[in-house]
Amino acid sequence: MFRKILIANRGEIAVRIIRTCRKLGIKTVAVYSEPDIESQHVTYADEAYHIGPGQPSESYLNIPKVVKVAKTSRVEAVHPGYGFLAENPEFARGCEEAGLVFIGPRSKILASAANKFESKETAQRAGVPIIPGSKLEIEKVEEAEAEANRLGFPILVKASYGGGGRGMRIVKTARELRRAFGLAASEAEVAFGRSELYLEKHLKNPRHIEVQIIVGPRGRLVQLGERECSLQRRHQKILEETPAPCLDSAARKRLVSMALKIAKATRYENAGTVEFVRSEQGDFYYMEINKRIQVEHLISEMVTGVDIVEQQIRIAYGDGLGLSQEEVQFNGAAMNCRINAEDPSRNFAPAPGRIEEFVPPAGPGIRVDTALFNGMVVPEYYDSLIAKIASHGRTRDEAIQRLKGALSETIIAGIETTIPVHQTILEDEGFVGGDYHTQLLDNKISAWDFSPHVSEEEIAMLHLTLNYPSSRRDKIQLQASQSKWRTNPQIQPTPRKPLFVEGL
Amino acid sequence: MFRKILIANRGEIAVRIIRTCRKLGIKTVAVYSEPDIESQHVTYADEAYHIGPGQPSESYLNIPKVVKVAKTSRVEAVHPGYGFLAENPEFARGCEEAGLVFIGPRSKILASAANKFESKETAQRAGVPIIPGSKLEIEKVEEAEAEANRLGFPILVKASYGGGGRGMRIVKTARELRRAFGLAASEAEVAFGRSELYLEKHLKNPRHIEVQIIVGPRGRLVQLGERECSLQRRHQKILEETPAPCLDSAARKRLVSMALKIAKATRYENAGTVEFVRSEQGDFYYMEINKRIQVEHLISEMVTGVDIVEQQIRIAYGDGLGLSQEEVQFNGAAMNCRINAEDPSRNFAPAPGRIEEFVPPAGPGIRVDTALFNGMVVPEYYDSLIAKIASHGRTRDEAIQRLKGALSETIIAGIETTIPVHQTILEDEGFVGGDYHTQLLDNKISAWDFSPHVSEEEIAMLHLTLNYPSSRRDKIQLQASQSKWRTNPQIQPTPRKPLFVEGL
Amino acid sequence: MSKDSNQIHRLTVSGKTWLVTELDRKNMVQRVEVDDEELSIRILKEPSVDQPNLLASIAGRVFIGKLEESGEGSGYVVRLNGRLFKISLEGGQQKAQNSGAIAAVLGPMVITAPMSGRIVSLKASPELLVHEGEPIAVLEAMKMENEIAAPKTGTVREVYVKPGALVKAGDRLCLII
Amino acid sequence: MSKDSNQIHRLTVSGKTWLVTELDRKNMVQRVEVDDEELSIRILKEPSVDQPNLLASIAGRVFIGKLEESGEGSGYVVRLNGRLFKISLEGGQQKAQNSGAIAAVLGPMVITAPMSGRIVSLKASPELLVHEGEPIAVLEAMKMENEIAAPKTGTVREVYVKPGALVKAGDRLCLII
Repeated sequence: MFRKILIANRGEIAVRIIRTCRKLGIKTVAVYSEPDIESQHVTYADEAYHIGPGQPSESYLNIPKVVKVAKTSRVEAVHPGYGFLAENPEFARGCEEAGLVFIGPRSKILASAANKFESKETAQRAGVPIIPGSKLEIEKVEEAEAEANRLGFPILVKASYGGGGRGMRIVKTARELRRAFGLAASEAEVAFGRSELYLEKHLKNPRHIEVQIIVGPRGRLVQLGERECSLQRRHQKILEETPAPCLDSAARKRLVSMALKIAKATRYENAGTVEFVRSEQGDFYYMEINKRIQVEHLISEMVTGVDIVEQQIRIAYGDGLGLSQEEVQFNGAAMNCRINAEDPSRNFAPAPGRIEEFVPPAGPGIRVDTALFNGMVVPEYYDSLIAKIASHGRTRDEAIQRLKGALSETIIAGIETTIPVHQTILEDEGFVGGDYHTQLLDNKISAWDFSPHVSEEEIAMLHLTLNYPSSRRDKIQLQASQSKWRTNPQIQPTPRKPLFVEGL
Repeated sequence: MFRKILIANRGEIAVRIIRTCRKLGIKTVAVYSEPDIESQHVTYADEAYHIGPGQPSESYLNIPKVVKVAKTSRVEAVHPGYGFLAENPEFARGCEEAGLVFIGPRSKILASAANKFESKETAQRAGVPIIPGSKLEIEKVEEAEAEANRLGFPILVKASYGGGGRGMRIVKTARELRRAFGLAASEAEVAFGRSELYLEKHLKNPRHIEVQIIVGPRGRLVQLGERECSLQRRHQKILEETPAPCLDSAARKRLVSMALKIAKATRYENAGTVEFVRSEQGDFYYMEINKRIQVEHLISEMVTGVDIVEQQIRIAYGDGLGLSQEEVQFNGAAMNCRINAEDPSRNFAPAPGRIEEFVPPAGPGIRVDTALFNGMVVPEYYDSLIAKIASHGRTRDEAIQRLKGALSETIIAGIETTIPVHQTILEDEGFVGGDYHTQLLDNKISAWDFSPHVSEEEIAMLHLTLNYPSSRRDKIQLQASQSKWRTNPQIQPTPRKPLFVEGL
Repeated sequence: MSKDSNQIHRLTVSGKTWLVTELDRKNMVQRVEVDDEELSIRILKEPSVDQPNLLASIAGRVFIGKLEESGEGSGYVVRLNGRLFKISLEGGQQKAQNSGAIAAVLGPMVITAPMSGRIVSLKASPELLVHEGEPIAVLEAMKMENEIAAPKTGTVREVYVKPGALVKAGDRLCLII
Repeated sequence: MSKDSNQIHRLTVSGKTWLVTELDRKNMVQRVEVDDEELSIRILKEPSVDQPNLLASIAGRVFIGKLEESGEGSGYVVRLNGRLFKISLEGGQQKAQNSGAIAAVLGPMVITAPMSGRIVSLKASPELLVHEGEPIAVLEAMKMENEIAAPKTGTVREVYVKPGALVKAGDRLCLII
């Protein structure tokens, strides 16, 4: 096994990878940007090196710097985590050229699927349906109009070069197309440097379902079931669960066989996720393959007991696939809440800042993946995901009830988080019924009240605590001293839209 | 389902029971002694009531008080947890007479098995072997000598009325018997008010293995496999695991069928544990049945996914057994460390005190059951168990490696704990090889060094932190202020022996 | 405590204001009215210098309250069962609204960055007329773009940052008169 | 820092004493000798009033150190990567041993309870001769019985507690002269 690996990431996923390395007896090297110097991934690693200032482009995205640290610290392999350089073919090539094992698919596989059309054509050749769409890069609006009429409205306008929701627009009628096309093209130009667009048939109330696969040498392959990721806010996943509550065993079989076809047709390597859209009619369409460990991988781990990060490392080392499909048992249901440092009562404004108190939940069926600790500062430079709180139960209902208990136990004081959103979701009839789609949250969220609920009892106690005679003396003393509590700035930002909607 | 139940316990087990109640939508009522007023079980419960001072006899063991709180708070049932009143037939009867459901076996079943001879005779009639022993209560040493000669040395002298290790003595030769008998009799008299003793054949290097059973109405029954609890220090369990590493499937089948025979012969009800001793030759002998939830129940939950506390509550409510044996799947291996507030470097002296910092471990396969939080005070009145840190893996080796990682992550500052003991055990060849018995720890522990390991690097950093120029100024300021750090008292106590060796 | 009896307190927590009136206190039971609901608080342990926690129960539920530190102005932070609450006394919310209104009348106002981040785009330019609520800048933080809206109608007099600039919370962005 | 250079410090942690000598410091690299091992500490961030943490790395491993509070006498508490260490400077262990020895010579000594608990049995009685290390009382705490041994050889002069009594840490048990 590897003696030492570098983890080219930060936060909860870096800590999570270190945990598997400790289990396997592998030494770890962390890298950190200036604001991350006191992070948990730095002190949990055996070694840690500074790679630049807070801006990701100058640190966690700085390929030469990361490769240099890997070489000087004499690691044998590099784990990229998710986001940052995880699916960057140049980084994978940089590692390969420096004699380092990149823990993930080889650079040429990352590069080949960077062009999403090639990937879709491969899927079609393999007999896996894709969403009807324009196959070419469209530069002129007239061309778009012809293609749109062929496909039929509503359609989705998407950027040819670039991912996620950036430049994406739903167009319901022919009348709207010209304006939407222009806006999307200029947005794509700004975001990705290329203005080409393409069109896709827009499905009403689709579901986003993905299949976790692990591919060993010579195409040997296991699948760890599907994950239902339809609970999204503005195309960003909020809560994931497995198994998907809408699938019967026939549909599941069909879905999984499509995922395996894609894996084989693309000659995929290592752990990956095959993403599908499911229409209201129950048809699956292949979307893309995610070539990395994903944020929500933990729910598949919880129902199968398979450590996906361990499998990634073993395959990269050349140990081959450590398990057969027959050995994979699926037990119960698991569900994950992404806890973000965002203020849901102020339109999900970013909420970086100091963690005054962190009490994680615990008990039967609960798993927490995080790098939070008391007194740490959540920096403003990075993704707002600060913790994953997940539950496992013998049934979906048990997982839901456990998750509700866990969220009610959790204390994250000092910054605002999306815990109230998850608490609302877990009480929502549509969600509890299992019958939901990617629009559920965006349809409902504006009607939900996320200002933290305070009961009359709590108000009475707050009042009494403030005004208790013996407290008063302290109060006066305290007023004289400097406070670490800043009042909220008068001018509050309004989040416009996510920058990178990577669907991590 | 019950609307509201009272939990007649404290600490981690009270919190753990509240978690299951929350899952089931049952309101909870906690009780607390004076030093426990700020405990987690008090604030996690929906209601909490004071039941007396710190001494257990005046609070958690005060039957009239607990029953009164249950009645005035209008609960429908009472969960006793483990220890305290858990197996007290008078308490169960008190609940029954007050119209409350006692969550556990009915009082008459608790009472009938209070006499361990009756229980052993029942076992023999059911065809389950027991350790050869004297059947009667022995009052005279001459009688003991006759019985001892019949059984053959070495023998074990035990108190007829009383549990665990109190009054227990191993006698290797006839010469030692007279003295040992006298000492044991007076110890038993002091501890239990009855001086009668009995003798048992002493097995060399035995293992302690138990089977978790759940019995529903009309004797419907499931078993959740065995737990290996041989890792003991002075007859107190330290670390438990499942499955038992020494058993092949034939032996496991034999063991389980014996446990089921005992359950049927004693007409047992609700969740319970059938305890066996396994000789070096691989023979099982029935010991006793524990009529409560046990400390180590969590490892059976981890491998089966069954919430044992939920099953206890459902059966008590009359819902019946919620699962069949066919539905119980056994997945992988799980292992639990009992973290005690004891100082292993000072002969396991009790270490109550204030928790200055608590950071629990987390990540794949880790479960923590505790009521610890930052700033709490561990009182001196109760059992020293403050946390259970358990791991689950696809294999025993994975569970061990994960547990090692979890212990290295855990921070409990302010008091001493047994974490260093567990870290030593997990590196011990005998334990890792799976070939151990109840004497392993007592044989080895005196040779182990539990003074916390401090590396040269840490010393260098401690020195530099203390002497850094800009720190020095703070140091002077700090010296002037009152300190919350008491230096250790000059006179250190030496723990003599555990008071109640209940084998919880 | 007696001096405050029957006086109405205005507590603002999470943007909502409650009216709290202390009624009578007998032995260790304090009655309190919150909006129109009457509650009995049983004091279990009074705070002291050594033990600053106030322990009390309402309908059986036990609460542990502690005054943590006072914030700026009329703000306080209270820890209740581990959770931190920021509290304004005497109708803090209203006051904030008033001060905004006053600023709109009084004139010059420096707009500062509400959080650290990068200026993605800047609509404010000297002599531009802006209306209250109109976006004047977009700040990127945590991979999200956040619009900064004009808090008042007026004319941009000075702009202190350029697009692409990194700013810290509190840095000046522009001046509106 | 320079004034301490080449001076030997004695650090006692968890009952073990180390000899620490500061060697030279170049730029941000401080060389230190711990017993006979030489270590290079790279300072990553110096402590300040606002940011009291000292950040440094040894052979790549990053440490975060913070002087928490001073204890009594020569004791300090340092937090290192979240863990708390109690440290005595200048050979604290030896000092403790000495003070024990001195007490044995000097005479009267009040024995106090090392922790709260219940006196299960009491061997000390007035005028009883006790030898160092001999048990004088058994204290029950956390369901365990703990022997309290005589710290010196002498005669019990007074006994302040009775069997069955509840005592707090620091309560007087008896006087040995």
